[in-house]
Amino acid sequence: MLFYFAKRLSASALILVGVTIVTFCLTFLIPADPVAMIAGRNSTPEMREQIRIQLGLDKPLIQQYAAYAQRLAQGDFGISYARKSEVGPLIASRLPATLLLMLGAIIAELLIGIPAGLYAAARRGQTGDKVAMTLSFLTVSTPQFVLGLSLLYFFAYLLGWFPLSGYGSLSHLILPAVTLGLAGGGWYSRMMRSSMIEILRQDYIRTARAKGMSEKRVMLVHGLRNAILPIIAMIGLDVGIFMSGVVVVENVFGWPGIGQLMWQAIQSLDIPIIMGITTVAALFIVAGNLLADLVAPLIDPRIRLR
Amino acid sequence: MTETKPALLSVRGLSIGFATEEGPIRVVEDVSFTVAAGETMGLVGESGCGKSVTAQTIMRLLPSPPSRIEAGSIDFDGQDLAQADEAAMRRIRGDKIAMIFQEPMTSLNPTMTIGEQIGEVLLLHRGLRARDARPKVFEMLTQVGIGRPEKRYAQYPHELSGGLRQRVMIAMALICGPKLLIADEPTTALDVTIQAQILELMQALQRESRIATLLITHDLGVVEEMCDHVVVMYAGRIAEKAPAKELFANPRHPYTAGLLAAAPRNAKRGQTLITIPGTVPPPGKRGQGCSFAERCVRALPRCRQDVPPLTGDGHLAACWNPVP
Amino acid sequence: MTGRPLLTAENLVKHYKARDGDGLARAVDGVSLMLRKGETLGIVGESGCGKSTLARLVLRLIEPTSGRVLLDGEDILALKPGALRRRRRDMQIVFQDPFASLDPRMSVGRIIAEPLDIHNVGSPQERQRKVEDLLLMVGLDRSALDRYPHEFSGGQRQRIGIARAIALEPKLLVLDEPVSALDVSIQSQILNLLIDLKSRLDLSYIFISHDLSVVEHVSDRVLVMYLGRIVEEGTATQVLRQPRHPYTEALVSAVPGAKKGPRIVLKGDPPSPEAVPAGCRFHPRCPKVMDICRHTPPPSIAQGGSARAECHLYGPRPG
Amino acid sequence: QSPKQGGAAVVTFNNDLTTLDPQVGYDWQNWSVIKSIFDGLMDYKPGTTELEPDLAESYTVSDDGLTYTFKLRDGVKFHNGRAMTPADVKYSLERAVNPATQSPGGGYFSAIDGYDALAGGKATELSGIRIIDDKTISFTLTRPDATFLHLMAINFAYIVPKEEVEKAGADWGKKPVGTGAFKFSEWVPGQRIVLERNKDYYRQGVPYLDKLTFEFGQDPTVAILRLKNGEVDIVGDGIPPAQFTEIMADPANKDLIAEGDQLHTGYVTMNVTQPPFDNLKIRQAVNMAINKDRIVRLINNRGVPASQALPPAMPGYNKDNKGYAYDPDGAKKLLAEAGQPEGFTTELYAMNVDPNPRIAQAIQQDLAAIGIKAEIRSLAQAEVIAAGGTGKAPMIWSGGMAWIADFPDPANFYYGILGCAGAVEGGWNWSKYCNKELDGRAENADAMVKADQAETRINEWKSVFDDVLKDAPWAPVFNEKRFTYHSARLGGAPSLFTDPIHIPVNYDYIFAKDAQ
Amino acid sequence: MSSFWKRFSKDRVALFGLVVITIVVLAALLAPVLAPYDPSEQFFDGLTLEGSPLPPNERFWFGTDTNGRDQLSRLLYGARTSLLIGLVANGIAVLIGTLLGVIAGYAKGFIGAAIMRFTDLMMAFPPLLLAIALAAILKPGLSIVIVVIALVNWVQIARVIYTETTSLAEREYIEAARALGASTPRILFHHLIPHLVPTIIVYATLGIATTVLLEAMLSFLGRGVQPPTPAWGMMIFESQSYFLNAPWLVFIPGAAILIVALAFNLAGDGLRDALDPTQRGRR
Ligand SMILES: Nc1ncnc2c1ncn2[C@@H]1O[C@H](COP(=O)(O)OP(=O)(O)OP(=O)(O)O)[C@@H](O)[C@H]1O
Ligand SMILES: Nc1ncnc2c1ncn2[C@@H]1O[C@H](COP(=O)(O)OP(=O)(O)OP(=O)(O)O)[C@@H](O)[C@H]1O
Ligand SMILES: [Mg+2]
Ligand SMILES: [Mg+2]
Repeated sequence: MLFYFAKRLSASALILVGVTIVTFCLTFLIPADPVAMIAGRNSTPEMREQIRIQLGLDKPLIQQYAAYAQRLAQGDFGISYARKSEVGPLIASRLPATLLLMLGAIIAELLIGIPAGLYAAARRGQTGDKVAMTLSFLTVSTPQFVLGLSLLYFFAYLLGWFPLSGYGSLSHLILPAVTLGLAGGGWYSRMMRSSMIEILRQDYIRTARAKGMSEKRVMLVHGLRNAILPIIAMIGLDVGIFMSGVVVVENVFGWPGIGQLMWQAIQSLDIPIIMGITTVAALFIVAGNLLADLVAPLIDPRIRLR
Repeated sequence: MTETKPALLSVRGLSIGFATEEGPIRVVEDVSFTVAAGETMGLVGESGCGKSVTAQTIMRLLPSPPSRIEAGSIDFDGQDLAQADEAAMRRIRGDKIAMIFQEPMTSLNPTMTIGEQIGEVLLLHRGLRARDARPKVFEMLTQVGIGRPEKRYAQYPHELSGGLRQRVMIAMALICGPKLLIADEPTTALDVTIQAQILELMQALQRESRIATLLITHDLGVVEEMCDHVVVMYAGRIAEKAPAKELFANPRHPYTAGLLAAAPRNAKRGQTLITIPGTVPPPGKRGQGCSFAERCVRALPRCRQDVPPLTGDGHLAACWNPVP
Repeated sequence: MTGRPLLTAENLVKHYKARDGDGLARAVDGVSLMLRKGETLGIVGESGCGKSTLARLVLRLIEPTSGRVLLDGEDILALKPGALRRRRRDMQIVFQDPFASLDPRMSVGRIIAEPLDIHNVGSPQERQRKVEDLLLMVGLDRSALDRYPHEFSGGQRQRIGIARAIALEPKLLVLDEPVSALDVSIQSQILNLLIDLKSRLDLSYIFISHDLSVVEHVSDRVLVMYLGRIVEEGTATQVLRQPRHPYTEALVSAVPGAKKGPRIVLKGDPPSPEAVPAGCRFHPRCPKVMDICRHTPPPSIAQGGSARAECHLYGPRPG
Repeated sequence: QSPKQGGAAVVTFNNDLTTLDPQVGYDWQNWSVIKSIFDGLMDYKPGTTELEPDLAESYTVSDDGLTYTFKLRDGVKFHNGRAMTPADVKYSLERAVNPATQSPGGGYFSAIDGYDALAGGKATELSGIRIIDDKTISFTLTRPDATFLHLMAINFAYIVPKEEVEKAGADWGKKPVGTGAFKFSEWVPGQRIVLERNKDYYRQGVPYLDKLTFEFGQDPTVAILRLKNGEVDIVGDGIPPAQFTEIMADPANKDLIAEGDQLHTGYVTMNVTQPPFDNLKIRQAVNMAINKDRIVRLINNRGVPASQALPPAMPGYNKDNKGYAYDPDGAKKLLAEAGQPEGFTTELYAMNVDPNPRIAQAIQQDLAAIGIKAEIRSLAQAEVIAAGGTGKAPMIWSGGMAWIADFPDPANFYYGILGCAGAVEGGWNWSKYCNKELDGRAENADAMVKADQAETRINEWKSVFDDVLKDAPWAPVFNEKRFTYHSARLGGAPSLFTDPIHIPVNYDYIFAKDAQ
Repeated sequence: MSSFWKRFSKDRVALFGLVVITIVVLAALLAPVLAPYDPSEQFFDGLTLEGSPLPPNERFWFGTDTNGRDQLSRLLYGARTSLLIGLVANGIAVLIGTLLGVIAGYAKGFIGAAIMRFTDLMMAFPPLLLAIALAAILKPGLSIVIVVIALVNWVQIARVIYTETTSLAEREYIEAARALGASTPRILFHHLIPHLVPTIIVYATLGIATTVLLEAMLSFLGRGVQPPTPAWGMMIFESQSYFLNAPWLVFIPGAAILIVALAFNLAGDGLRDALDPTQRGRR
């Protein structure tokens, strides 16, 4: 067990190093001149050269990476070009909001996906099933911006059930979390449905029924635990999938997370921020996968055998 | 048939159909038998002949649709299970009638400890909480020959061998003290040595508690060792019904006779085995007349037209031309 | 019965990494066997004793931890992948589970033609004819060609599996529990078919089963396996009518309805190959266990004729 | 209704504020927030482009125009309670020029004596700044600079307290301490900045608002909904094009929308150093091909067609110069004359934020009509700027990044974006247009510092820009107008809501009608 | 084949999906004939006097966009781009994902581990950044968009296929094939991939809408299909902030995407069932 996790952990570390290298290379492929951005419209070539030297952009790429990696190892993400402040604290101050949003979205996914999947599985082949599955397909295919604005318009503006924008309370969280999680919920409902149908064919379900258990209990007590496994594995991947989604959702809902930061950084090509967020995101994606690996054996003891 | 003991379970004229994409099919047709209290009734027959469907219909475990009881009654303890509603069935299942299945590997929920799974029956029928059920579960585990029940209680099915799992299944079945135990091929998936253990356990438990048992198997050897009466099914119908000893000594239906003869242990080594040619016709492809006629060496023209009735006194066979 | 050796396996060992923890699973732990041309070698033993592993080893479907396998004098284990694939023409296998061993998405015609395709036997027309011949040979008719496995009964599927295995006219056919999943009435049909094919096609069989009566019926010689080792071997009659090893005795007596004397019910479960007991591996369950059994592995002791048993009962007693 | 003290206002922005460091902040969004926290020696009358002394009580200019002496106002205190001194002025300007600050505005002060030494890292002080006494400071220039007083009014010249800057270190941009109307109170990253009324502000009676909150990350579409709900008072990003028509059409909004001119021109640059745009006729053809009226309609008439580089509100704007009229046939003729009758293929860069891609597409269609196939490169702002700086981009639509004047003087529209100084690698003169003769005339004009020369100077600038137009390095498209939508709670003259200097709103003078 | 068609055509829902797809494909091919206007012509009177797009009317059936262009014509021409992207880009992604996943799942050992670590690496990478960077190296254009989308989207598929392959590889019929002497490619293509078809179909159909939308994101960042070439995703993306005031701008192309995605989904389900011999005559 321990050995297995040590192995997983070192593989994860390797992935992170890989991510920093790739990120570093990619940001240099983006054709933008940070110096021109910093120096502004009235700068002289000399000033620009000064700034170039200050940023270390005059050095060979390898050296720049080495310096970057070294600083990174000390938790230093560098200084933002546009904001002239440290990227590390900047990301750190935004991260809780994004993590909260992702957590909310995962909960939303599960709250949408699992009941819908169970419902469809219980009614497989019937109209309810077909409607649920068509809806789930639509949720997967709806642009998040449109979805977010629609929810906002109806539930926050017209009905006034939720605040229009902001951060801080549960009621602020609900709409953005649903927007971010709805597509995943649609996904999960499909996964849930098919894995539940598969599980319901298993012999132990028949055993449970033979004990005199109600169908509902059979599904919830015996079915759910087993059927949810593939979803657990997926939740680990969600963090990665959400990374694109938070950019949109946070902008719609004025959610002060790293998605907004990322978007603004992409606009101004604030490379230290882009690199920082990518690295942090990779960290969380890797951690999410690791966590999923840790949770799965709690639900299915057979998995411990690996 | 001379019924010395009152019937606990009495199946009469049971027919079961399935709705399939290609239309409805009749899988079990006009099956009648009784199981008296304390008696072990064997139900044998080839794969697909309808044994499990019959057993699961008694428990009303088959989802409907697609399955449907098309005719007949299932009298159990003064109640017609064929007409009972789901709530009533739920009270009976696991409490008055218990069932164990063929595959001990897959019949237990892999994500729950065996203790939980056994205790669950008490929760359902006795309203006991897990904590209160524990001692009873321990007791039951010991009774089915599982040592150190405290340790076993918290184990998961995958940590147990096949034989132990089947013991767990038996424990689960017996914990509420049912009147009838339906065992659907309980030893088929087990090794001979383990099979011997389980059969011995079942015999021992029966001696103690006199539970009526419906034992389903396709192993005639098992029937011979365990059963008082035997019902032989073929293609959804009863082919022969007799006291066990009588059946083995004197099979009357050509199918039963063929089965007995085909077993290699009854043949000379290396020699061609006696076989029953062909295969069981699947439901829906069973023509008129006796379904066995196509494979039968004793078939008469009449056999292809009329379904033979189950006749005889004590030893019944459905055959126009029974083995003398 | 005195043909020259077709297959020889020497001291085959297969250790898996245990599924639980870092130990070893000694699935096959030092097995030697020899199959003569035209012979049927039966292997019996309980589930998990290593029968299938052994079958896969002699066909090199898995790589052994150590040991040697000679087919017609050629070292199978030394073959390069390409050469091995070509050599497979001579050695084929029929699996236990007729449901799992046929690709459900292939028509029966394609399934039977596959070995011919792989080894480029004849022209497409010839192959087609050959496939039809094979179908007839195993007792199916042409209408089966375009149908899919799930449309057949277990017995029919097993016939398809056999047709596929004999398509290349192999010298060696390994039958890994070919009838265990079948009904009695069908079982006898398949056994008859196998016996018939053997003489018609000049095959040699390794026949694996846990059903003693079946093994006895078809085999010339029988090996009894317990926990990765052969504990007894000899002619079928010797082993199954006069078992010498306590395990074989128990096995024979446990067959339901056998009625050959009192049934010996063994205590406990078969231990797993991940925790092989010290000394004689059978000692924790053995009704005749002695002190020596607990620490010294028994040698293989001749029992007259070609029979041998790995048991201290027949060895020199200490003291 | 007359202004009252008290109340609060909420302003939303889509993007985060990057910094509140006056020497660093250089985008329209932080520009005006900084203006409310800090002050400079000079300022403009609210809602106008009229210069007036601010922290300076008065000033004198020497006859040669090379020495400016400012007398500082009494009783000006930083928000930390310390009185502002001439040393702070000196420190602040040196800070702007010091390369360590990485100020994008340091170049503005190149006329101050000692600039080169400090900017080149060879000195730590500006030798041209002298503290005369505890109320007086003087600046010596190396050349006369008519824009100098304007320069003393731009953010880069705002006065910061040294001790606070040093104490905060890298965080200074997040903890500003100034002398301005509002005191910095709180910054919740990504969410909001809160300012409070500076009770010690030297100007009596202002600001009116007790509290000013800027909320960030607010999509303008949503912000409009919030404004309608009464949660927001000003949508800082302006009215999104999608809602503009509807909001304008609603009579209820009549008093809530302030309309005003901006010192803005939207233009297309053409790289004059490379074919085909090294050919004047082709540049003129482009000028004539663009249907400015249609583009103005495309932006919901939030602007007027531009005839020249300078916007109408800017001194030096030539009312009589009608520029190039829309004339596709004439344009085609010019193309033919230039030897390109079939047209050619080129690239048009534009920033990717609405409405710029749409405007680029309109231009694309207009150019296509005369045979010029322009592929649109719609990119992030930084990429467009990079492409412009390196001279890689043949054409750039300036929208979104375009020139909004830092100060209301024609000079501000010339050197960086049309002069030789900007026409270098990394510079902002994306046409790479460099006319030494015009540069000389511009410098001459800026040497006219005396009050009585003002009109001559402006006329000279007028002629410079007329000549620029003849060379057609740009195709001016429109001059944007500003529409600010605010809640009914807020009061103040419309000019305050479209202040040409404080963009978008002059927060110091607006007030809350519901103040108690 | 004929039996396949027989079974497919019996599935009425799937057939409906196929019909819709056919109509859309035809509409795309015949766009020059069907479209009432040039899709990139910006009509002066295609905007209101205030510069707002026109709602659907007699002249412009689907209204005009924010540049005053005919939305119907853009929709028809946009079908070409979007179908191409949805099918080809997504198809390539599915292809890459399937191949890598199946190889990793079957080969195990070093190759398998290497492929999976690489997938993990890609997974840990925000796809948007990847798309921007990839596109930065390559000059924008339709084929590049397709390549970029494919390179971004294969990862998830590879993962799923990998997991499924590892379980499939344990099946006895795979071992049976090896026992016959089948080579690895033969096992991959004859025995493994056919079983992955259901999964592949699910991902291929689910990917269509997301791919079309990803293209829009790329266009926005200047790496997509270049204006004025219409594409459905871009049409939504450009005008999404108009959806309260000019809903037709968002909902018409949105509906087009959803309908096509749904049609592929329905046809895909039918295809899956029709391809599965075990579904023959089964419920
Ligand atoms: N859900 C169903 N739909 C259609 N036919 C079914 C269904 N379930 C069972 N059958 C058919 O009913 C027949 C009887 O099945 P049953 O499982 O009772 O056989 P069995 O005698 O128990 O065989 P085995 O020994 O293999 O367990 C079979 O032919 C089977 O095909
Ligand atoms: N890949 C593997 N990794 C670890 N252990 C394995 C592996 N394959 C087989 N084993 C173990 O090796 C032992 C022998 O397995 P094998 O399949 O050969 O038994 P068998 O005698 O054929 O049993 P059965 O009668 O059930 O087919 C079993 O205990 C099994 O758990
Ligand atoms: Mg059954
Ligand atoms: Mg085996």
